[in-house]
Amino acid sequence: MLQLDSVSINRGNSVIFSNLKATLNTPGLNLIRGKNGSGKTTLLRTIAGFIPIESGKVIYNRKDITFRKNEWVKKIIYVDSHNGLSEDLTVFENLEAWLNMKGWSSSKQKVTEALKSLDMDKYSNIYISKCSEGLKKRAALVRLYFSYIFEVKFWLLDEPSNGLDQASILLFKKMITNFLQQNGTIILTTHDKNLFNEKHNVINLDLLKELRAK
Amino acid sequence: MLQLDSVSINRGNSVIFSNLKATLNTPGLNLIRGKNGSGKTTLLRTIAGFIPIESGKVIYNRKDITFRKNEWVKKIIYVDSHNGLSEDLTVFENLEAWLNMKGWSSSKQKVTEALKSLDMDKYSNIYISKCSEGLKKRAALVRLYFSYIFEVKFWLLDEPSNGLDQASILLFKKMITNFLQQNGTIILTTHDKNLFNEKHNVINLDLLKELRAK
Amino acid sequence: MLERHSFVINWLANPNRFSKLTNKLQIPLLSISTIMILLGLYYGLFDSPKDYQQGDAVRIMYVHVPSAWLASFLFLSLAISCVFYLVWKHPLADLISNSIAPIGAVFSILTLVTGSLWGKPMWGTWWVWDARLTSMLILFFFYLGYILLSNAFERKIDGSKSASVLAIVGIINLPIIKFSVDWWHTLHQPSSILRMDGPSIDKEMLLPLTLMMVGFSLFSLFLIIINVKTKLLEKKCEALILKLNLKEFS
Amino acid sequence: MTSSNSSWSFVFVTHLKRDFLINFRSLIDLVSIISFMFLIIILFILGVGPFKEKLEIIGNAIIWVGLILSIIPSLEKTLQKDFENGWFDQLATSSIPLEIVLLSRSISYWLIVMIPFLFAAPLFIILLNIELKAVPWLLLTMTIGSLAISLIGLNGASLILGAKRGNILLPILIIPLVIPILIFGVGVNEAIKMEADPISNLLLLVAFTLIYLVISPFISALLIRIAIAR
Amino acid sequence: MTSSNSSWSFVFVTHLKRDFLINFRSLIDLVSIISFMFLIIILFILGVGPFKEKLEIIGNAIIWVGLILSIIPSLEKTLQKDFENGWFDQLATSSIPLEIVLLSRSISYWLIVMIPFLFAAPLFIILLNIELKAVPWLLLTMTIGSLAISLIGLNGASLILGAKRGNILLPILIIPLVIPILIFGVGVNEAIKMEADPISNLLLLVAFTLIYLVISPFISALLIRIAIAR
Ligand code: HEM
Ligand SMILES: Nc1ncnc2c1ncn2[C@@H]1O[C@H](COP(=O)(O)OP(=O)(O)OP(=O)(O)O)[C@@H](O)[C@H]1O
Ligand SMILES: Nc1ncnc2c1ncn2[C@@H]1O[C@H](COP(=O)(O)OP(=O)(O)OP(=O)(O)O)[C@@H](O)[C@H]1O
Ligand SMILES: [Mg+2]
Ligand SMILES: [Mg+2]
Repeated sequence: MLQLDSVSINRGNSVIFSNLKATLNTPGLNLIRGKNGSGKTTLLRTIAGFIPIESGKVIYNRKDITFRKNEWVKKIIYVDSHNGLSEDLTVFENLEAWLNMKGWSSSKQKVTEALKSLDMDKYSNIYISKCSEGLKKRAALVRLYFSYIFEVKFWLLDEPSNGLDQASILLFKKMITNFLQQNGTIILTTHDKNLFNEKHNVINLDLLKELRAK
Repeated sequence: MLQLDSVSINRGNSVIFSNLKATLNTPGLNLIRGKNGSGKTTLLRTIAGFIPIESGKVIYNRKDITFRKNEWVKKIIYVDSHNGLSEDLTVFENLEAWLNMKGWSSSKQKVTEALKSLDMDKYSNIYISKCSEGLKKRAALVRLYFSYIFEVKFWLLDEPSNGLDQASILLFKKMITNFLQQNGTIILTTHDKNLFNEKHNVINLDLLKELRAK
Repeated sequence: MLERHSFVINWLANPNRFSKLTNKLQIPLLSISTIMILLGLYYGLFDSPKDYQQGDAVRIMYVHVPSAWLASFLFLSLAISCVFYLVWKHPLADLISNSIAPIGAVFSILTLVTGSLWGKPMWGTWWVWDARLTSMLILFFFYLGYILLSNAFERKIDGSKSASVLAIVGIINLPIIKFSVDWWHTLHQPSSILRMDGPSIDKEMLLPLTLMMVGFSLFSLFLIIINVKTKLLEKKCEALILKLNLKEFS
Repeated sequence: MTSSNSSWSFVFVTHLKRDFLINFRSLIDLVSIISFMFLIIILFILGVGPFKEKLEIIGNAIIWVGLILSIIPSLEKTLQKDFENGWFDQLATSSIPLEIVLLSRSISYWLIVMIPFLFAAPLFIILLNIELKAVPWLLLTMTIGSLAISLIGLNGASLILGAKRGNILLPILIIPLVIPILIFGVGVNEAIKMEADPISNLLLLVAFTLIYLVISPFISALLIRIAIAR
Repeated sequence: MTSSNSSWSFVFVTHLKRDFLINFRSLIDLVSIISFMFLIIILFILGVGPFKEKLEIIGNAIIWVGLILSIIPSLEKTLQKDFENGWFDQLATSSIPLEIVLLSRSISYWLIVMIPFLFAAPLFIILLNIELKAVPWLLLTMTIGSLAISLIGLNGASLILGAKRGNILLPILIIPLVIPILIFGVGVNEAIKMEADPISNLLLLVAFTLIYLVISPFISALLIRIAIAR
């Protein structure tokens, strides 16, 4: 179980949220909802451990994650709108660099297989600077494939479906179903109400804030 | 009527499309569809006059637009995923700079009114670097408001709904309806099948390519 | 006038016609230039007088001066061909510029190296920061900039356009090279051949020098033609690949 | 309330305003820009060794090189940024000539560097032991020269828009073009120091600057159109 | 087929590989980097005026300043790019210490500049009239010094990540740190020229470099974590 225990976060001079309480399904699919600027991305980055918590804590398996950061980050894959791809490397090279950065190594064959999972294998030798928006996003999401091989437990995804075409969304949803079957936990933000018909847990930041206001 | 007359475009060594023929509704709503990398953005940039045409022509009112570029660009507003906002300016300043760049000037009041149209007035003094993804997109789309004031005839929008929350999408759709009522022409790309229930013309690049192949 | 020019250009710009014409020129160019260079070298190295001041070192001149002259001249040609490319947008002009650039760069290196070799006995140092030497060095960097820039883009056309602009702007360097010796008092020799009042140089030196100059020029013309033809073939291959892509695509 | 005003001067001024807003919002920016040049100069002084005779020899050169190195990189950066964030796409949908916009960009960079420089001049003069009689000449030549440098920097920066590893290429493209400015500029200042006649160098400096002023915006506009077309 | 290998040396090498792929893909890059340093040096020389006596005075300083100005900006640029494209976020989800990654980044920049420099050294030696006996010392000190400069550059570049107008701030932060390296480095070379004893300066240079080698990655990692947290 992953729990947000009275989490408060400031960015710059503004309070993004204070005393946020929520429980996430682990394993399971958790959707973070909320209007623009409500703090979805901020929350995701907080859970990933990028943004320091002002007060409160994030608890996983009864322990505060901030004190076991190294163990925690090993378990997650984070993808947001920035993708983390270098324009001067090809799709393949980017994926390989990312794998190595994670401390993993994999045969070329496996990498190609991963690319296939989002139908990206034919773009494998194309520079990121030449990819269309959707192709970039797919090149970033291909990383998720490796959670089946290495011990990844969490996906933190910030509007992952943005820019994907219909076919890719189907492939992506298949990946999600697979991961859920393997007891993975997915936390993602999306503005698309119709994206998931799986059972999922919704964390609606707007509602939570309203509740607090009352 | 806007017509693509056997338009061919290459980027690098790859043919994006050759001999593309299509007719767009003017006025009217035109959706460009196609899978990732099929050339939607490329087509939009071609119509905007950014990308030179390899062969063929784009015809508006019986005249080739490439030869009357200055007149043509005055009539359009183009917004894509890059937004064209400077991180070091506030939302308001960005909008004002854009207006002036177009050769237009407007009172502060009118600008605020424009910001209101997408519920952005409360963010007016926030630096773009501090805006969330959806807020940036909205700051870029606010420009469309000015087509009611100055003589803009065309909107070229590349996946404009990406990152917008539900409320903003409604506001944005209202803008679209208004513009259509004023005899505007909208050409936009989107992967969201359910976005529009207005009457619209679909240009499906995948289908067109398949047809050609047969 | 302009029309006639563009007519000539259009006539030449047809790749097939270009190939035919150059096929005929190729062999004569190579043989004549080789003979002239060999003759020039013979006269220059064995059958011309020592300089009364410089001794045998003067013989470097027979390589140095033609190289210097060609390095400048080729840059001028490069820039002109770039103008044609930008204005008439003909791809052949671009191929020609691309072919000229490396040859010009080599000649400018040759000038620098022979000049340095000459400088050591004459001035006691390999290099001085004199105006002519420096502007020659800068010319080399213009060549280098052209070559690097034209290859710096994913798409060749983009590189060609940017690089053409650079080459045209770079022309301002040429008068500086030419007149630097007259404008500033430098160590370097002032012009003695291309002067208003005729050459002021020993006749026996003039003969091998002329032979070398003409020989070098014809030889570089030969190289340029070969280069352009190779690039034309490369382009044909690319077009084929593009066609294949197109098939795969549909 | 609202009006459509596409006179060139209007556009020119509004672009100037945008550049100033982005780069010059507070006093801190002013201080930073001065410090930049300042520190390049200090780096040299320390490298050469702080002896009066040495400084006398290199003083003028150091100021000039510092000026070049503080204008060009920042100019490059803004152009690159505006290219990446899509601002140039927006510019391409304006019916106002891109040339005007670019002229305004180089002018704003010129001012952004020159205004702090004029403030800082007394400091430089003391640090580098420059004689009082040379000061007006120094200010004059630097003012003219920096305009030329901005214009050349603009060309260079637009040459590499969208190029692979363009930043490494940039100096190779720009420095050959800047050299005449450097030589004539330093020429004037050295002439003053030697009590010789600076006029011929000054005229050449002005001539070069005027030439660049006329051609540079056209060249950059051409290059940016090419970059957008990619 | 697949394996999980998080030894530090593995990570170190793979990051080196990425940096080299990004910056050093072809011979063209090598040529560009050599020319870069080369042209900065030419700029100085022409500014100072091409007289042998002058060159003798400033030769060493010019090479050093050229080295500094060719390492720091490019290092800054890659860090900025990787910050903007989200690569550092990805790094933060790795269990490998960021310190190792950053050490590898500065080492790769050191190599990327030093390899071309060693190729170009004969040219510099001719152009600047450096005596033969001084050459090994020059190469030695520059090799050591450039490592220190890369490390300092790394600190500076991470300091300004995400800062508004950080590019203007950068020199103010970096140059004070670079100055000791410059002074000791030039110190060694000048000592050789004067036939004095270079050892004390050399030791200080080495000592400073070692200190930076130890602390710089920690400082940068800290700064990058702060930048990510924004
Ligand atoms: C690296 C060093 C040198 C460079 C870059 C260089 C460059 C040049 C250039 C560009 C020209 C052609 C001028 C024109 O087109 O009119 C030239 C011509 C010439 N150079 Fe050099 N030079 C160098 C060293 C020397 C040395 C050491 C000498 C002899 C002392 C020398 C003697 C000459 C002579 C005699 C000419 C022919 C001038 C004429 O008759 O027009 N050069 N050099
Ligand atoms: N600068 C470029 N140089 C060369 N090829 C490019 C360039 N930009 C895009 N491409 C290629 O052109 C094709 C069309 O790209 P485009 O961006 O138009 O696709 P798109 O339909 O908008 O895709 P998406 O749905 O992902 O946005 C793609 O295959 C892409 O790889
Ligand atoms: N770097 C920053 N400094 C200060 N405030 C910031 C910063 N980044 C974002 N904010 C503010 O924090 C709030 C939450 O931003 P966040 O990006 O988390 O929103 P979001 O819910 O992801 O929105 P969207 O749906 O638009 O992506 C916003 O009001 C935004 O203006
Ligand atoms: Mg968000
Ligand atoms: Mg697209």
